[in-house]
Amino acid sequence: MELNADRFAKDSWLSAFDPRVKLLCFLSLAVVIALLTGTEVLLLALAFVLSLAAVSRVPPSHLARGYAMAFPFIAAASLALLFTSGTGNALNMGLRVSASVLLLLVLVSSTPFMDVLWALRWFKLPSVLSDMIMFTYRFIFVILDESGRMRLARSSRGFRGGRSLLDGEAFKVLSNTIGMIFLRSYRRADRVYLALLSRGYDGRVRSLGGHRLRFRDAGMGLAFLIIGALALTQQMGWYVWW
Amino acid sequence: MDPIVVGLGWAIALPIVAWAVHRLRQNLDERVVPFMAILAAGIFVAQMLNFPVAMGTTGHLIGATLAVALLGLYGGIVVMTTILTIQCLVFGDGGLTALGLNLLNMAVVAPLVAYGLLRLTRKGLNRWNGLGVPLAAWASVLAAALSCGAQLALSYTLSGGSYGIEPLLSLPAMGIYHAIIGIGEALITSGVVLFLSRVAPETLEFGIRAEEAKA
Amino acid sequence: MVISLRGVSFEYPGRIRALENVDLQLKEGERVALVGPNGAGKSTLLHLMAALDFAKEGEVWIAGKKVERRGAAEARKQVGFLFQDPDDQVFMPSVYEDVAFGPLNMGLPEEEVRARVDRALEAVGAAHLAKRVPQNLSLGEKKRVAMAGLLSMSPPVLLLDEPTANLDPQGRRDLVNVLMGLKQSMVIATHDLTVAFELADRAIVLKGRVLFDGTFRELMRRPEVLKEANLELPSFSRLMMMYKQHLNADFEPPLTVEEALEILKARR
Amino acid sequence: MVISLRGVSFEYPGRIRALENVDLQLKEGERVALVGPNGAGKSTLLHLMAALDFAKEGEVWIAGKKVERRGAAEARKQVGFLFQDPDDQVFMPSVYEDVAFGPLNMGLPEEEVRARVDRALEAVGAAHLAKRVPQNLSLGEKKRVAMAGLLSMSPPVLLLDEPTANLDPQGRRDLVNVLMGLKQSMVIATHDLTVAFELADRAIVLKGRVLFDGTFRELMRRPEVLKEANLELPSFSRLMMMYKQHLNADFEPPLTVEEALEILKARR
Ligand SMILES: Nc1ncnc2c1ncn2[C@@H]1O[C@H](COP(=O)(O)OP(=O)(O)OP(=O)(O)O)[C@@H](O)[C@H]1O
Ligand SMILES: Nc1ncnc2c1ncn2[C@@H]1O[C@H](COP(=O)(O)OP(=O)(O)OP(=O)(O)O)[C@@H](O)[C@H]1O
Ligand SMILES: [Mg+2]
Ligand SMILES: [Mg+2]
Repeated sequence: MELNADRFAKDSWLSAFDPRVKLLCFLSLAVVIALLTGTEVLLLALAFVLSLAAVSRVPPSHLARGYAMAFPFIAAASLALLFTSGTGNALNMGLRVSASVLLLLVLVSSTPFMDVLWALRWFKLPSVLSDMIMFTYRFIFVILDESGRMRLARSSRGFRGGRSLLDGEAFKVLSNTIGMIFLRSYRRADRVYLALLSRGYDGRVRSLGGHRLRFRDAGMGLAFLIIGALALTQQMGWYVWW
Repeated sequence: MDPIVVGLGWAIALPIVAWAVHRLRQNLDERVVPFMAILAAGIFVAQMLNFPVAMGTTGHLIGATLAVALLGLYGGIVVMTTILTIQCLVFGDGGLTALGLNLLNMAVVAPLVAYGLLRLTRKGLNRWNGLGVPLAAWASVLAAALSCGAQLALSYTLSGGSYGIEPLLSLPAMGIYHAIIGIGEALITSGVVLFLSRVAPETLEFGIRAEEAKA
Repeated sequence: MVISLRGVSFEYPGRIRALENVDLQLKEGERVALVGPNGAGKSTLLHLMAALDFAKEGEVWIAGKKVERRGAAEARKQVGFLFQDPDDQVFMPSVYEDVAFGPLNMGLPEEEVRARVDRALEAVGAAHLAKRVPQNLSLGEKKRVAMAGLLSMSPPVLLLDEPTANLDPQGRRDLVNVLMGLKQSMVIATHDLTVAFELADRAIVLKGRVLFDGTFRELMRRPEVLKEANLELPSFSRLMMMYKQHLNADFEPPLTVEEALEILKARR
Repeated sequence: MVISLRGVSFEYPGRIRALENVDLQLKEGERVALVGPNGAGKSTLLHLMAALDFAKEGEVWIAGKKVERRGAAEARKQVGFLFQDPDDQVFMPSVYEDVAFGPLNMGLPEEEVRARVDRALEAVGAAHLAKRVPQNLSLGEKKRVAMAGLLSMSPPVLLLDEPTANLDPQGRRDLVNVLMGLKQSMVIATHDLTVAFELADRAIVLKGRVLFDGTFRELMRRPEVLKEANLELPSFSRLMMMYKQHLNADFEPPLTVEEALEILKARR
């Protein structure tokens, strides 16, 4: 299972922007997109998102993989509408969800996770939550690691699982496995956390070369503002001649 | 989902999450932080794995009951909030608009129902064990699903069909499907709790301690 | 030939090239020490030899069969693997069950399994830990348990990644004695040359590619290889070499303490 | 007194008694080796000394203040801790950021941080790894990075749990040299007596309780302690003792190779 969201973040053209501005821009646009109902504006929004994806230099295949993971939900939502309220609504639903999913994908794959966290902290997200997010994110890798190692260790000692889940023996193995992965990971997590405390961690992660607002951040803000305003005014019907 | 429903979701979920965060912060033992985080990470990973339930259907763990059983109500809410936020940040899962409602269903409704049932069934039974855990797990899944179904229905009615799903379809569909999936949740949750009570009983104490601190 | 590698190269994601064109044969009953600096690719190589990972270039043969991703389970039955980090290895809820895991998977009768587990725990000095939860052990204790989990299976080939790291000196000595008593082929990746000298007949020096493959005595005559591979003679050997320089005498670096003693005695 | 323990006992859940009535003082600038068998409680003791865990019985004082669960952050600032398993220690997404983590938490200006990180990575021979993801390194590489993360902070006390395990011989020598050059007090838990001899002035032998506390030279005269603690002389020392027996001569076991060489030279 691949979960390395930071893989392309450092090389992305978008990573040079201040994460606070980026987060604000992207999230506001996501809200705007959620409000749109016209096919044309949705297409406009989607086009903007796609061009963002293009300039971000995140490999399209990576975005495509993320999109494919979300696709069942998108399809399900649209299909449900197809049968209950017609093609137009279904198409709009598909466009809307696609645009917002892609938008978030571009955001997260072009921003190092630590930067997102830093921005969230700057926006005064309670430290319990930002801590939890950081550690949980890190520990997800611990768990994937531990379960991968466990699988290797098991198979190197001749274990071959893979029977159906509903017989008692297999259920025992499964809950045993989950429990063991959990316990191993907890032991590890505990030590990882202690190691951080001993290096002076106090609930705040500082980073080298902190971010400063620059001209280009203003540029990004402006671009998003224009697109957002355009879409919203169109949605409200202020210029129907579109 | 209709924007009004989405807004409503945020409006209900946020204060409750904020309240849980506030209460949790009042008595936070530093040993609990890694435990909460690893639990959140564990549930996150478990949510990515599908398990076969019956008749060809698959489901995945929600984990709210597991979190509440191990950490108490506030911890449970915070853990579920964390999971949903990361899903949103890492996968762009469902996007930001879905986050408000997801929070409501899985980080508020499910933990509250689980907590209520765990408290109700605990008397006379062996602390968090016994029947309470599977029952709470099953019910919390059902409750979250019904809450989601209700939102779909409400969206449909409010928007006149541009969002959501017709009530006659959404409620029973969500209800029946998740009544089945809930069985998987119940089995896995009890399995994990039993396992931990055997090999690492001290981890079960975080929730009990949180309980006592509140009382 | 129990295991043989032909032109094997290996790359980790992110273009990190860990192995470059490695050729290597392990003969029946042979004991080989795999040495080299940190990051030389020793663990990677052992993973390939255990069919736990797969080379994109080159071929790995185990017990006369070419290793493929599918059917790796068959190949894995031939080799026992000791992970460098024992945390990777122990996973059952009790030490006893953990050591019994392998033999049970081999389908042995219960009595036999119990006998093997007892013997293995005894051999690594961990009999008193049988009832403990493996995750709660000290690192050295975990290492012993992990080793017991291998010994209880006694597979035809043993691949040991740093078996003596984190063991106390007595534990190290006991382990060396246990391993010396085994007839299996084994490859031991280690930074502890004293252990390598005692255990192995043959040294392979790795640093991405194979720098040297031969006996330790030959290796001792190749200071440039030792230097390139960050190796250093064990302390008694170093002492003898310094003494030799002082004496202006001529003898080969001794490989064991006993050998060194003989040289000293002869000097008198 | 930088750190002092009075009558400390420690029990893990499940009634596992790891430490029994330990008394211990660490003086300013002192280098102490903590040795003992697997499961002796070395790691546990170091955890207590770093205010990472708390004794239920007895008192721990760090820098003149009694350690309590609350306010532990203050005490932790005084000590740098190297975990036995480097996987526990590396955290940030790149090696450079990981090594910078501590100095940044100390609130140092960026320039100073960068200088320290570069120096620390250089010192452990990991400068070439700066851009790598720490979780993807080999075990020995991780160990080096973890050590760099400590050195970059240069806290008044260093507590090192098996700093040389899994390092290659050259890395071990470099590390010893780096540590010898530091003025801080340090406690080094290790199974490698050669390293302990070179680094430490004082030996503490632990096995649940303190079996011995004194100089290595005294320890050498106490074979019963060595035996009980699963210890073994380094190979050059062992060689010299065998030689001594052969000669029927009388000299003390040498503590360094150089000392041994002097003895040999004098014999001539
Ligand atoms: N999961 C991984 N992803 C990327 N690179 C890796 C990974 N594991 C190891 N490497 C790299 O591959 C090379 C070989 O690593 P390996 O673990 O085989 O070395 P080693 O010889 O076992 O070292 P050590 O003596 O420190 O155990 C190193 O450069 C290491 O950084
Ligand atoms: N988390 C834990 N839960 C229960 N018991 C533990 C735990 N960690 C350690 N122990 C036990 O406490 C004792 C001391 O362990 P510790 O890790 O301090 O030993 P150590 O001297 O560091 O050993 P090693 O040389 O193997 O690293 C051992 O008996 C060990 O099994
Ligand atoms: Mg290795
Ligand atoms: Mg230890």
